[in-house]
Amino acid sequence: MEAVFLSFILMLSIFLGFELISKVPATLHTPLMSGANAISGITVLGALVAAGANNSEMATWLGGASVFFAVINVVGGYMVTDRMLAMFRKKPTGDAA
Amino acid sequence: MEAVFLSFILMLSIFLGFELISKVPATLHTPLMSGANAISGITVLGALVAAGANNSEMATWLGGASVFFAVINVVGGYMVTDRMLAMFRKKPTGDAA
Amino acid sequence: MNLSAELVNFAYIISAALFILGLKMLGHPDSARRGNLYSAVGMALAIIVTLLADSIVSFEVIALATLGGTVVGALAARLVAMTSMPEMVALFNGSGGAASLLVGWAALYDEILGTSAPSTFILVTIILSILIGGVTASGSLIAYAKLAERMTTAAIVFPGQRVVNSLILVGIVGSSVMFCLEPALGSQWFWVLLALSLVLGVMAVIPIGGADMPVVISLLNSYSGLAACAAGFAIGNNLLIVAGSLVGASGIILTNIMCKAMNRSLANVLFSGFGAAKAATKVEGEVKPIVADDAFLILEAAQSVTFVPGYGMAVAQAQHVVRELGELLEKNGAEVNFAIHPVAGRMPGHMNVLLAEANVSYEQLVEMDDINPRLPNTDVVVVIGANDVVNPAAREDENSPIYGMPIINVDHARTVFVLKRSMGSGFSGVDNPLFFKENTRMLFGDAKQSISALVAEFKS
Amino acid sequence: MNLSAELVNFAYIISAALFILGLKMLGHPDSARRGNLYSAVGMALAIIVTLLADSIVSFEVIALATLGGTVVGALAARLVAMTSMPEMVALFNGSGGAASLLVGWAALYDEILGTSAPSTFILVTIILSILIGGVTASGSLIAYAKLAERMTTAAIVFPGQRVVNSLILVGIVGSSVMFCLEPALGSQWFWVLLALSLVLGVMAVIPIGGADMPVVISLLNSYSGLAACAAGFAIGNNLLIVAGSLVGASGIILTNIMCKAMNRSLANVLFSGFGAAKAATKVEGEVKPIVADDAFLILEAAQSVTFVPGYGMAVAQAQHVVRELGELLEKNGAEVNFAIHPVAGRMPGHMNVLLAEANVSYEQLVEMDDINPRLPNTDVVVVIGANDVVNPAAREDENSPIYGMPIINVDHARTVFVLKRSMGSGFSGVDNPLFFKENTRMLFGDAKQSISALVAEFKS
Amino acid sequence: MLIGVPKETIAGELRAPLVPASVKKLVKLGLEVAVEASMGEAAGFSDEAYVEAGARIESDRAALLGAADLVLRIRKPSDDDVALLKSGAMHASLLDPFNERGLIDTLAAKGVTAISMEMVPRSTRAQKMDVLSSQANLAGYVTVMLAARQINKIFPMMMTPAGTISPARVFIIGAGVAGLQAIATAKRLGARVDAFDTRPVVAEQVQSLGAKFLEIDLGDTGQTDQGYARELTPEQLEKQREGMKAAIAQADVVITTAQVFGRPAPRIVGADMVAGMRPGSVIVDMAVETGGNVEGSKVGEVVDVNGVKIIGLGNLPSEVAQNASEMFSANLFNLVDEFWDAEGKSFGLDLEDDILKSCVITHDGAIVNETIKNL
Amino acid sequence: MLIGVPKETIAGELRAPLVPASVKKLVKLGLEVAVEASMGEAAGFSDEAYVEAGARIESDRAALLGAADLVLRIRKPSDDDVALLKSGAMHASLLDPFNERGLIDTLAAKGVTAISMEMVPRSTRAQKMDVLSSQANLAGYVTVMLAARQINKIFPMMMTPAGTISPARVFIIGAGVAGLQAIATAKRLGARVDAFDTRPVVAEQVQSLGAKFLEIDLGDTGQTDQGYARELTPEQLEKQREGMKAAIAQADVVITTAQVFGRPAPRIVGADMVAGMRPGSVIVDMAVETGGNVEGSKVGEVVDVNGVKIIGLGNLPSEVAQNASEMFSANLFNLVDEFWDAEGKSFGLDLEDDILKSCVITHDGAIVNETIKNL
Ligand SMILES: NC(=O)c1ccc[n+]([C@@H]2O[C@H](COP(=O)([O-])OP(=O)(O)OC[C@H]3O[C@@H](n4cnc5c(N)ncnc54)[C@H](OP(=O)(O)O)[C@@H]3O)[C@@H](O)[C@H]2O)c1
Ligand SMILES: NC(=O)c1ccc[n+]([C@@H]2O[C@H](COP(=O)([O-])OP(=O)(O)OC[C@H]3O[C@@H](n4cnc5c(N)ncnc54)[C@H](OP(=O)(O)O)[C@@H]3O)[C@@H](O)[C@H]2O)c1
Ligand SMILES: NC(=O)c1ccc[n+]([C@@H]2O[C@H](COP(=O)([O-])OP(=O)(O)OC[C@H]3O[C@@H](n4cnc5c(N)ncnc54)[C@H](O)[C@@H]3O)[C@@H](O)[C@H]2O)c1
Ligand SMILES: NC(=O)c1ccc[n+]([C@@H]2O[C@H](COP(=O)([O-])OP(=O)(O)OC[C@H]3O[C@@H](n4cnc5c(N)ncnc54)[C@H](O)[C@@H]3O)[C@@H](O)[C@H]2O)c1
Repeated sequence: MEAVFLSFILMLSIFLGFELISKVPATLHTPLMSGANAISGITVLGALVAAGANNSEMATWLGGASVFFAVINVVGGYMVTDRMLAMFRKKPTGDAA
Repeated sequence: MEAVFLSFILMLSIFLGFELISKVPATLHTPLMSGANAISGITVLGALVAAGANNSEMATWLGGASVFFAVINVVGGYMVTDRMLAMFRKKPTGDAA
Repeated sequence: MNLSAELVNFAYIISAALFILGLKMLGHPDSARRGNLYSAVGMALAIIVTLLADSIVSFEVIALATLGGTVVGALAARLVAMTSMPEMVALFNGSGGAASLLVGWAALYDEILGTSAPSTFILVTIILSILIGGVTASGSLIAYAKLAERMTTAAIVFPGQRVVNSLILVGIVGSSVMFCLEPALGSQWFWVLLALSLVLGVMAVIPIGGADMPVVISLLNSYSGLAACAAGFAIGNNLLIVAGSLVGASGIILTNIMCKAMNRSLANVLFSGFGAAKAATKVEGEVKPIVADDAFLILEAAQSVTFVPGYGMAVAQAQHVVRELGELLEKNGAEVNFAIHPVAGRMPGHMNVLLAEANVSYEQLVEMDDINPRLPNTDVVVVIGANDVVNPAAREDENSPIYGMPIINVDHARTVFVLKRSMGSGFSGVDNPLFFKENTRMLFGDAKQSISALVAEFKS
Repeated sequence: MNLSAELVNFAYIISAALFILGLKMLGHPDSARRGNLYSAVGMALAIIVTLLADSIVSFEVIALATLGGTVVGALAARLVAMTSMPEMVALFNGSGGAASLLVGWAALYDEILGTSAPSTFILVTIILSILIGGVTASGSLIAYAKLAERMTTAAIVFPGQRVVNSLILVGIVGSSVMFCLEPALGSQWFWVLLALSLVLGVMAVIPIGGADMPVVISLLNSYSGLAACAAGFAIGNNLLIVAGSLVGASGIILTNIMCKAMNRSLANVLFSGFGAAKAATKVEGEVKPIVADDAFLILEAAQSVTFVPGYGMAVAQAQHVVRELGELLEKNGAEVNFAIHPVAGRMPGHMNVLLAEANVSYEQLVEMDDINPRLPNTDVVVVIGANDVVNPAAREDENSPIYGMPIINVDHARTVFVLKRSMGSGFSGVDNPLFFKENTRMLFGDAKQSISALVAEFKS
Repeated sequence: MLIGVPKETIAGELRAPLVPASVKKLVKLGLEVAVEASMGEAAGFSDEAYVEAGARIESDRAALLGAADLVLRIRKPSDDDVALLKSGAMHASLLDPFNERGLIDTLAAKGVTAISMEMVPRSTRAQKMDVLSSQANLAGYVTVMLAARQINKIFPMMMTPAGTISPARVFIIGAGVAGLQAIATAKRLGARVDAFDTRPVVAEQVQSLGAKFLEIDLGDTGQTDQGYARELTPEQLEKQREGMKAAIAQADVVITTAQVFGRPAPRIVGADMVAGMRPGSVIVDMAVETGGNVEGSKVGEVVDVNGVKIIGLGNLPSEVAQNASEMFSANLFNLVDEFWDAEGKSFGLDLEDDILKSCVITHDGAIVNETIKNL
Repeated sequence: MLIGVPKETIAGELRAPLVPASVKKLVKLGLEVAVEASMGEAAGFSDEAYVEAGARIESDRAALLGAADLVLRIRKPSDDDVALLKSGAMHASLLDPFNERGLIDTLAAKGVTAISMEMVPRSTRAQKMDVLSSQANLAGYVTVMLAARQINKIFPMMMTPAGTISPARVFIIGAGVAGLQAIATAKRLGARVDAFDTRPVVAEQVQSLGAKFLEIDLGDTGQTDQGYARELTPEQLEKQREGMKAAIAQADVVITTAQVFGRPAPRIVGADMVAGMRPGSVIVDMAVETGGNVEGSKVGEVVDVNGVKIIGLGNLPSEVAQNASEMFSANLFNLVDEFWDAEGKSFGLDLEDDILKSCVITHDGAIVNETIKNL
């Protein structure tokens, strides 16, 4: 039954992903990509569980490595996105163009 | 745990509902409402289970009544929506206006 | 053939996807009809797999009820006159609500007669299903009666209305709590809850005028989605939850859109039953600003639109976008005019020069004396940077320096948008009471930018 | 403090909602930065509750790894030059892929060492997580190397590439099947799979030129979402599934949008590694139509746009919308010109009359002789109902009746859109080879309607 | 009440003070109208049209003027005409009261209630009676047509197989009613238009027509509360000349419309500036009748100064006499209509009224207008 | 090679065949240019400007014509001028070859290679040398300016405090190059414009300028492959007159530009139609020099028929002589440039070339043009 729920969730998420990113101005392509990339760092949760569950030593080390990579992705991803977006000052609204 | 999944699904569905109906032309308000109304006839599933599960007599009768009402909603809803939409012939594209 | 719960649920996923697609397509004129079909296919699929599922063992009642429902629904949908569609939708919606109520009720039997004691979570969802279902059912019936003019279409207001409503709410909460504490099949709290739910539906709808009914139906529609969602929780059915919350969420949005198209706020409708008595006394002299999004919805629904350009249009050099907006409105089916006041602008013929430059055809230009008698039947007047030439003080205020000057009586139109940058006065320096009128909305900002925003809305 | 699985998951729901909101807001310039913050908060929440959950018992490794990752990530994000952002994103993406690969690998230990034998479903998801993670990791590294010019930015193509790639795919499928049949920790099939996944990532990216890298990164980003999603299935984590599929779906869409902005098809990029060798030989004389949606994306990314109006603009009376499109492009930061050929239209000065009517300033009008040297550096030329005046036959084909007439050399620009209703010829009746050129796209339809569609895209 | 409309006598005056359409409306109000024979002919309105509209044709001018309770005309009356009026009659026309003290005194002496149409205030309410505006508007259009005929170039830009013709540059000095219409007309024809005025509010108005405003810092200038320009100090005028020099030298066409109400027109374009212009270019001096904005302009003549043509045609509205008559007539009708008491069948001569207070000059044998009395 | 440019001698011809800008370009190509003294004065180009551009001023006309290898001028040469030419010289100008057989023969006899500018084909490639187009274009603009000056109305619509002025109605007959420019100009000024032409392709062109096309079913009309109109049959012409009657009666301004290449202009507007027009309205007959489209029009005169003014001014491009000269000169320059062999420093007189084949009339003592030879 869990697979059913998960599939439901998958289906809904996919639709939602499509709806959310329907029309984005070209200037936002890179930050959006970078922001989405940071979200994909969510693997960090799996990594944490793997590293912390103490199941087997190998799993712990693999988990530790994956925490390391995932955290790079998360921290670096959000920070770099924020830096990019900080550059988007609103253009001064100019004269009655 | 089921409640968790169901809540996940609820959250996603609400977001999706919002995204889907973001901008609709005024002419489509009524058919859209009617079409959504037909979908809300989905209660028919619950009604079917209630009427068919043979749990208790009262439940069966209540279920039967609810099947009746739900089916009205479903059948009538879809048909009336279709009738409304059938009136929307595309305007002839006219001259180079 | 008995399908496993997994298989049924995978089929439900497909149904849900079809509903989502269907709703999406219903939002675009070209695809709407196909969207409705998709959604119907999704429904059929869901019904079929449910019937095939192993939980359903007897079919007699189902067959009978389905037949009955199909006949009634189909006949109603076929025979109703095109003009009575809205009330028909209200009735259908009501029966959806009734179905939810009954499903909740039936679930109660299953739960209480079931093996283990019902959890509070389940009980709450059942109560919600009954409550929302009941409100939807009785509310939709009243809405139907108002639309079909089987009862007065006027808002029904009586003294103490708010008190009564509050009492009902308290009663509902109280009886729910009592029932949860002591769930039993014949419990008097259950009956109280049931009755109060139905009464609440009635009370919620009677104080709303007939013209607002479409909004109310849309809202009730959203409620019936929520009822289905609650029923889904009660009986643990994913598809009910997905479809119900989809309808619930999209219904709320749609209601909001419709409110804006009628120039009212959602809160105003949601709580109208509880504040209607108060709403009658409005503050005089209140300025009501509007944003382009909302103005668009009103323009989109308008059948006749008159533009009244003034010096501000020239300053903003908005003539080109104005012509474009006019074209879009015409394409949208509205009748569009430009009413030119003789002294508009800063030189004789100022507006003519600009509108000719923008290629507005001479046929669309109407003189003041010709437009004034037509204004009471005009849905929307858009005043673009004009001020003195639409100042009702010239008609009403004997002490005004411009008293006696003929003006364009835009305040006689159903709705007036005034596009200017501030509350400032025009050439003559006279304040303008138009800005404070009941049917006036101020769209502040440079006229070209405001109109461009409207055009953008039309194109998206 | 140990949180129950329920509580953790409810927190996950909030996280997921924050991700969704964040993504939505990232799509609008005004809210993008706040959106990123929301999404970061969601991530923080998810991490905290996961750490507090009862499944995590030892923290040493975690603390160390987190510290290390934070320092590396933060330093990289801080220190990188603004211009090297894209390659940085590629690296981050690669480490995300590596993380998924490792999570899958670790899950393998849990599953195989666990109480019951691992189900095939779980195994498949684990394999997917390793495969997609591996492709993402190595592919991103190559993309980084190309962008940072640590390796040749040119497409690397070699004979037999397709064969090699096919062999790799076969190898991956084969080793996966073998591993599923006989899951064991030290299985050689596992190592083969791991190695081949990494090799596949490399092979997929090397045949793509440096200019296409942003698209590739976007695609790899989408892959890394899918990898997270697969990992979520493998370890039964909802948030991984939701967030992963959100990123996966939105990444694909974004990739598609970016492809269009570069005037390429998604399929072209997706399978470029397998068809690049073939793509070099293009059919001569092929007409490439384009729709307004796609044309919009290219125009939106353009720095310089030149309009070339002709008689068709007059026939369509498109001058007003053309001016509007010009204004929108300028607002978007592009340099906009109107190149007027002396004989365009049907009377001397025909274009001038129309453009003046539409209020195009004289400063924007450029004569043929002045525009021609600038065209090779022009991103997009939009030919609006002109034909003879842009016909390269006048330059190239000695037998053409118009040979020797000076024309506007629009074919020298990077991209040319030709707006006309058909493939028909102009006044002189001479066929136009421009329509078949590599960099020409035909936007068929009435010019006013086509331009209006572009304007609508810009405004939505 | 009898309205009498004599034929205009001044040479070159083609306009008619009243057109048949207005006659019809006046008759509907309950007034009688008598017009002198062939009064509207020059503007394209035949006697038959007047008769059809309800007027009586009178060929005896003396009888007409002697009988009328209200005389409507365009130009100021000659002394002979005043002598014919009956005492107590009303008379509405242009009067030029600042410069015609003799005439005013005669009118007062005769006991005539004289309304000076140029003294109608420039308020939003009175605009419909404002002949200065309505005629200046047409004059502004005519200036551009005159310039277009005289210059050996075309106005619009044209990119043609035989090369590109650059748009004519038109520079307009004084952007009041006439100046603005000139701007609009020249813009329509495709010229590149710049304009200058001393009143600072005008900059926005010029831009609202899509033309450029030439910024010259003159210090404090301002305008009267009637919206007229104040006279500049000699230093300011010098500054202005300096600032405009380059613009004039560049221009193919210069149109001057500068006026200061009640004063001679300011002399703005000097001989040096004319000399700075390209041979073949054209100047239209619309202020030529009140002294001229341009050195060397002569009323009714086209003066050629080293290839630069200075057009000094007077009475420009007469060039489009039909429309000008229609407008003038509508203004007069609006005046009568505004104060006509339909029940009492009389003209409500309320000298406290804002409008009448400023435009009635003489009444009951005396000069009643404050401004004119204290001149 | 020496280019000689004599001064135009025909009265009222203000244009110059060559302007200094073109002289400069010719000199750059390696040609010598000599112009007669004060040749460009009337169009606004001084002798100094020519000298500056690299030309030599020659006051002796006979010497100029006798020395030139290529003579460029606007109008056809007089017999005296032809006599002065040296044998073997080239001569490019308008020649009116259909009607000037005598002149053609003289030119042939003298051994001159005569190019008739009106015979330049109407192909896309030759358009830059096409003086008929470039001059007709300007003439079209001038017709509207003439009408605007003559009529006693304004063109645009104006809604003013003194009432609404309705836009002038302009009806344009013949929408070739000149007609189209007249349409555009009248539209710009704000008039309501209708147009008619016998060639069916023109309807779309008229609409492309925002004007209305009057539909009259004449049966088969068509055009020549040069884009010129065919002559109508008498029945068709009658039908056309009938169909246009209402449009003409409604119009304030009628502008006729109808021509049939090589024939007298068709007589389209009869006296009855003129009589049907409102007094005060105006007709501009642009075809007056080739016989006139309007009954009663006279070359160089404004005829008043019961208040309707028929303007029959000839040589309209001369009214905007500066631009007209620039265009004519650019056309001539383009002709020389197209066939100039820069290395061989000679004019590549390839009689097989499409363009030269149709515009070279005489060469080597004979008439070489097929059309003219077989006339
Ligand atoms: N027609 C003539 O010949 C003539 C000549 C001279 C004077 N007048 C007088 O001018 C007046 C004409 O009346 P009207 O209604 O046309 O003009 P108005 O009364 O002067 O009002 C114009 C309004 O436009 C607004 N505005 C200015 N720039 C704007 C922009 N960029 N965007 C949006 N709004 C803008 C201003 O309000 P905000 O500042 O709040 O934006 C102002 O209140 C009359 O009083 C008339 O007597 C007419
Ligand atoms: N300038 C002059 O004085 C003059 C005078 C006479 C002739 N000419 C000749 O005219 C030609 C001018 O060149 P040009 O490039 O401007 O025009 P062109 O070569 O005639 O081409 C115009 C194109 O516009 C397209 N078109 C027509 N209506 C349209 C609509 N509503 N929407 C979109 N496209 C439309 C047509 O293609 P579709 O049918 O496929 O849409 C046609 O191919 C030259 O050959 C020139 O010699 C010029
Ligand atoms: N309230 C109304 O309805 C109404 C009606 C008509 C006019 N007006 C106002 O009155 C103003 C003046 O009207 P007008 O056209 O009859 O004025 P006008 O004929 O008296 O003067 C013409 C123009 O010349 C300008 N001028 C004076 N000296 C100058 C100088 N040295 N250099 C340059 N320009 C100079 C003036 O500023 C004015 O704009 C108008 O702009 C208008 O705003 C108002
Ligand atoms: N290929 C080129 O580059 C080029 C250059 C110039 C002109 N042309 C073509 O040649 C055409 C004709 O040029 P033009 O203006 O010199 O022609 P024109 O001067 O010979 O004739 C003027 C117009 O009168 C019309 N006409 C003839 N008889 C008529 C009648 N009875 N009633 C009404 N109208 C009548 C003709 O159709 C023509 O449009 C142009 O429309 C253009 O398409 C082509």
